[in-house]
Amino acid sequence: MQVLSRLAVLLLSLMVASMAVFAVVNVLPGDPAAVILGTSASPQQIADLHRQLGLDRPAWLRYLEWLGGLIRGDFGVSLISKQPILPELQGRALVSVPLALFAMFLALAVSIPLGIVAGVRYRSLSGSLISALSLGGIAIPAFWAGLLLVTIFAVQLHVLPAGSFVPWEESPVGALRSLLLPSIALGLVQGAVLTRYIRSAVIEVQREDYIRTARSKGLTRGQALRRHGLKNAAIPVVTILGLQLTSLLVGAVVIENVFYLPGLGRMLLDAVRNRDLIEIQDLILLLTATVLVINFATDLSYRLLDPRIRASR
Amino acid sequence: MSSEVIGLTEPGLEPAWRRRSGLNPSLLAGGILVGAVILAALVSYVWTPFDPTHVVVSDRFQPPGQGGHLLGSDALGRDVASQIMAGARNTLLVGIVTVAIALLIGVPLGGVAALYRGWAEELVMRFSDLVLAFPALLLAFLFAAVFHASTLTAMGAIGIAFVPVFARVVRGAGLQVMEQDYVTAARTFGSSALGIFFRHLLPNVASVMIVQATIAFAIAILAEAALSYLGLGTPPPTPSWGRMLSDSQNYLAQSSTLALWPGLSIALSVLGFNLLGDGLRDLLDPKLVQRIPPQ
Amino acid sequence: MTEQPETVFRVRGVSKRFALPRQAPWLPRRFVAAVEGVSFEVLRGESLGIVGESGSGKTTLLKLLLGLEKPDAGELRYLGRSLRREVQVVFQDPVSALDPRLSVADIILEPLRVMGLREPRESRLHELLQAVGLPRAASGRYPHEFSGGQRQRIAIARALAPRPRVLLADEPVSALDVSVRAQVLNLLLDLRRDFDLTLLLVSHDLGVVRHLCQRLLVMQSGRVVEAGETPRVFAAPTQPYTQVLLAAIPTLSQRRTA
Amino acid sequence: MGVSAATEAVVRVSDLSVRVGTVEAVHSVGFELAAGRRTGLIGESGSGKTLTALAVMGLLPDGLSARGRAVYREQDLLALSEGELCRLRGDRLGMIFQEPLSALNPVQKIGEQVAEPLRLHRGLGARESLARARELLERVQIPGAVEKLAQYPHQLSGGQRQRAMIAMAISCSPELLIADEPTTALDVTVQAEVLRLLDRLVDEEGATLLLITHDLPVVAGLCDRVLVMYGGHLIEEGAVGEVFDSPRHPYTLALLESIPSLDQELPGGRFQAIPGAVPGLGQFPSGCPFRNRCPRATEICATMPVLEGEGHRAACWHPVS
Repeated sequence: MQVLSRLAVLLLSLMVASMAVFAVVNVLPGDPAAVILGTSASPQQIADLHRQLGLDRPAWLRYLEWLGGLIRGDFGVSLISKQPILPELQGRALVSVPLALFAMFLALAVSIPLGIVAGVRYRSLSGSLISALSLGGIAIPAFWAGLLLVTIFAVQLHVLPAGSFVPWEESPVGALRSLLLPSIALGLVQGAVLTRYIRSAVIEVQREDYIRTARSKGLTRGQALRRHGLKNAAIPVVTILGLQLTSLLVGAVVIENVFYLPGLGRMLLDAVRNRDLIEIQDLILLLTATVLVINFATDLSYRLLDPRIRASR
Repeated sequence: MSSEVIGLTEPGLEPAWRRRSGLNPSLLAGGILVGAVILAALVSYVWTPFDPTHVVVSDRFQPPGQGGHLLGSDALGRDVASQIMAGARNTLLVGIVTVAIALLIGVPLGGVAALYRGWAEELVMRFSDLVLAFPALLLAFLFAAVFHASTLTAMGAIGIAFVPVFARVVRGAGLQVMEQDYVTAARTFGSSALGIFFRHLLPNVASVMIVQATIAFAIAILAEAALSYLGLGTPPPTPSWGRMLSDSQNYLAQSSTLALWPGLSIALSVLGFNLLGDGLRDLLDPKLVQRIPPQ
Repeated sequence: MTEQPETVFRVRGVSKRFALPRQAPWLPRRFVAAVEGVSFEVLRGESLGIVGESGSGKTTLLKLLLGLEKPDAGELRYLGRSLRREVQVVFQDPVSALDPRLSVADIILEPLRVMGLREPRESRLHELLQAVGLPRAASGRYPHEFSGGQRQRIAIARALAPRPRVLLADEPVSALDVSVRAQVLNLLLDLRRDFDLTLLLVSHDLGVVRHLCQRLLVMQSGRVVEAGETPRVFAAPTQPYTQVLLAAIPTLSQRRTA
Repeated sequence: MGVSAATEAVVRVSDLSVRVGTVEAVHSVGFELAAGRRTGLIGESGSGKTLTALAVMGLLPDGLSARGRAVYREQDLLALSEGELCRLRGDRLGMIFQEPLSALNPVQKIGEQVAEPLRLHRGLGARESLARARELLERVQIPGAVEKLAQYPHQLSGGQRQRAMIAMAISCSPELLIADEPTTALDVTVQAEVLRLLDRLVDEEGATLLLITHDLPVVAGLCDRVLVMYGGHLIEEGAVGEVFDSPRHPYTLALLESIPSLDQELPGGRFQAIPGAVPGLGQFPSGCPFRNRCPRATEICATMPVLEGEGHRAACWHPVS
């Protein structure tokens, strides 16, 4: 019942988000044709493009056509390359999605053990050291970390490619090698952020009354934390994880441009530079929808973890 | 839509009774770093070692220390140290403007939600959920596509993306304040909603706001740097750390230190604002600071 | 002289319910009754105790009397001139009662400021501080500098500022240390006499009600189950719930028999 | 009554001090808990009563440290390793906490939480321990014990949670049961039921009880000995009858007098007040901690008196006779 209700909210949010994107692209700037062609265009050119884009018809009709197309899997045609957008999108996703997943995996693999250690030993040197390192890690822009990695491993040591992407069908190993440095750059920075949150949650949870109760039953500090603390600590961390995945997605957009990876981020940047409004519209909505779905999933898993929420709503 | 973001406070290393007294190392370190950025920006208005935008082709790729270039020179022979100093102005400007936008819109929205509850709160929360679905960089891409990419579109996008964060924090802290008996008492005297907002709510959420604003400042610096790096932020010739990094990328083989200085400047200022926020949090101890996803 | 006692509050068949959070947007709202069909009167100059456990509706009743909530049914009227000015309240938690960002002077004078009452503030402040037994020097200080008992005195001074005729006290001592409770209770006794106050005391502590209130109402699940003169109710409770409640109070004289 | 020499002490605490950071919050406290006896530990906020109990259990929060001895069966609890202490806690030493909602794990089912000590100390398997947990919930008279096993703490009422807490603490039949303000968070009628339950269970188990509370009448109804703490010092100790009927420390007397009687009018129409307020941690006067509020205080009170007397002891230079 609750899941259904949340699902309804998700669908509604997607609708509203698509309207917002459409409105910003089509209504705000005045004439999209003028935006696309720039200031040097002649009135004749603008009028032609106007007809080509169907701008002579009402906005709500164009919105519905766009939305209907998306639902049917028709993402429209790029204004610049005149190619259908969907196949291009699919190809690009094969770069971006693995990149984000690798980075997330790396971030979790680093932050879970480090965060727990830093949380448990927060009064000792090792805990403070991890905490300080993570604070430093948060301050580093992922794209700069990428640049530094390129300088070291590609420019100076020549062990990994500095950029460009070897397609999966050509060489899976080559593809993985191209994704290695960007994943590290993205994952380590995100890992630093997560480490701090896991540390906070673990410290917080150790001060809870129920941990003392668990110890009064004869559990050691470690057992009490494992059996009673970690699941409770996971609740705030999961909410953060959703946000984290979102920033990872956005981080991937930037990092693809550092490593010249032909992913969605690069496609978006090119679209913005070329003012390919249709492509922009599609891509922004796609990314926003991903954010909304991530939030939805976070919300569900949060409910699953916390029986208090499960019951009350 | 998105689940209520839980305010995660960073527990200090020391127990509360010890934390109160003595020096706060985070505050001190953060203060020094932030102070250095502000100082660099201010000094750059009256003096820089070289004109930061002056191109001297013969002076290309000077290593640090050569020809009076403390941190070397770039591919166009511009002095890196001077650009870093002048870039600090841009960094601070972006931070101040974005936080101001977020505060000016977010605080009243959150205040209205906490004061009036009901449909007003529902509306504010749904609106912030919607905006939250657009991370700052995506919004910046959208704005850059529709308007001309500039410092203004970058600041606008980042500022708007922060609005829900501030609205939620003010609402969260405000709801706690509204539950206090002193507010109930004020209502029995006949205090108006506006009176309660200015007399009780705002002063009591101020410490949370200060900490949140400091953290938001750090995130804004990162976001603007990323945008300038992608060419969607501050346009040339205004010196900006993000664009210095993207300029350096083409010449990594010629000069490996070129990418170091602007990156370090970004990282140290972000670190400074984060430390300052941590220190202020320990000092003011607000319970409800919300996190902003770094981008 | 036998005058007809003047009625201050008239409460007739008052009910108040609250909506529970919806299970889903399309399901109907469900309600829980906090106060149901409550009737009583408060007479000028008396002290009335409202006794009940959590969930009895006593706090909701207090909010209804203060005008902070509107009854869903029934009639609730204050028969004086101005409810806002003449009825003041003291809360349970001395921490939550005072805005930590305001000085004691600002806190105590807040009602005068909000109500726009023109009175020499300085002299009124000193009168009030004296009435609750706080030194003049307290006025420039902030709540966190005071102990729980002192804060409760500040809260009482604020309540007295607009010269109320009725004082509502919601568990005024239960958050205080045992050894300071009596001070605050004595202060309430004194103020009642000195300022001719009508006192409404909401409490779960029957020992306090026993000595502070002439009359009491016993509430259970939103209803008044017993009402009467305090000595009579304590000596001969007629309702089973009142009997249980009275029997449940631990006393010093009940010793373990081992 | 008094402690007869024949009764063996289950726990013998001597010279116990607790430091909160750099401030000493409990000052060399010493007492014995005689086997099968019920001792009430009375104190207000800041008296150090809870810290004393937590120190005995080895459960002081981070940043707090204890010195001294608490001997249980020839072992000094304060000197035991974490592992040795863990074998005793939950088995021989049980503890009930004040706030049952926060003291129970919000994301674990009640059954699991009650069964845990049995798995830990008795080596019972999942099914066996859950069956025992059900019996325990029935013993503490939680209605619908079978359903409650699979429920979470927030689904129980305050009284039921405290009952579950008690079931957990007595699951291994501990020799010593420490109850820290077990009924403070509860309504009067629920408090009465829980106290009756506690009374019965302690009898059935033959356990030694240390009941920590600020509520003197609760001690009167449940305990046979009483310890009174103020400002981190143990200031009076004795049988309930002696201490409550003829208190020797002025603080104990004042506390007893400040409780309004239910069947008599107030003497002089006023509540019996103690002047002043309870100082904050580290702000009690040197010497006798009560001397700034005490009507009998003189200069000599600047030195802390020792606990004197046979059976009924008090730490006061000018005891009430």
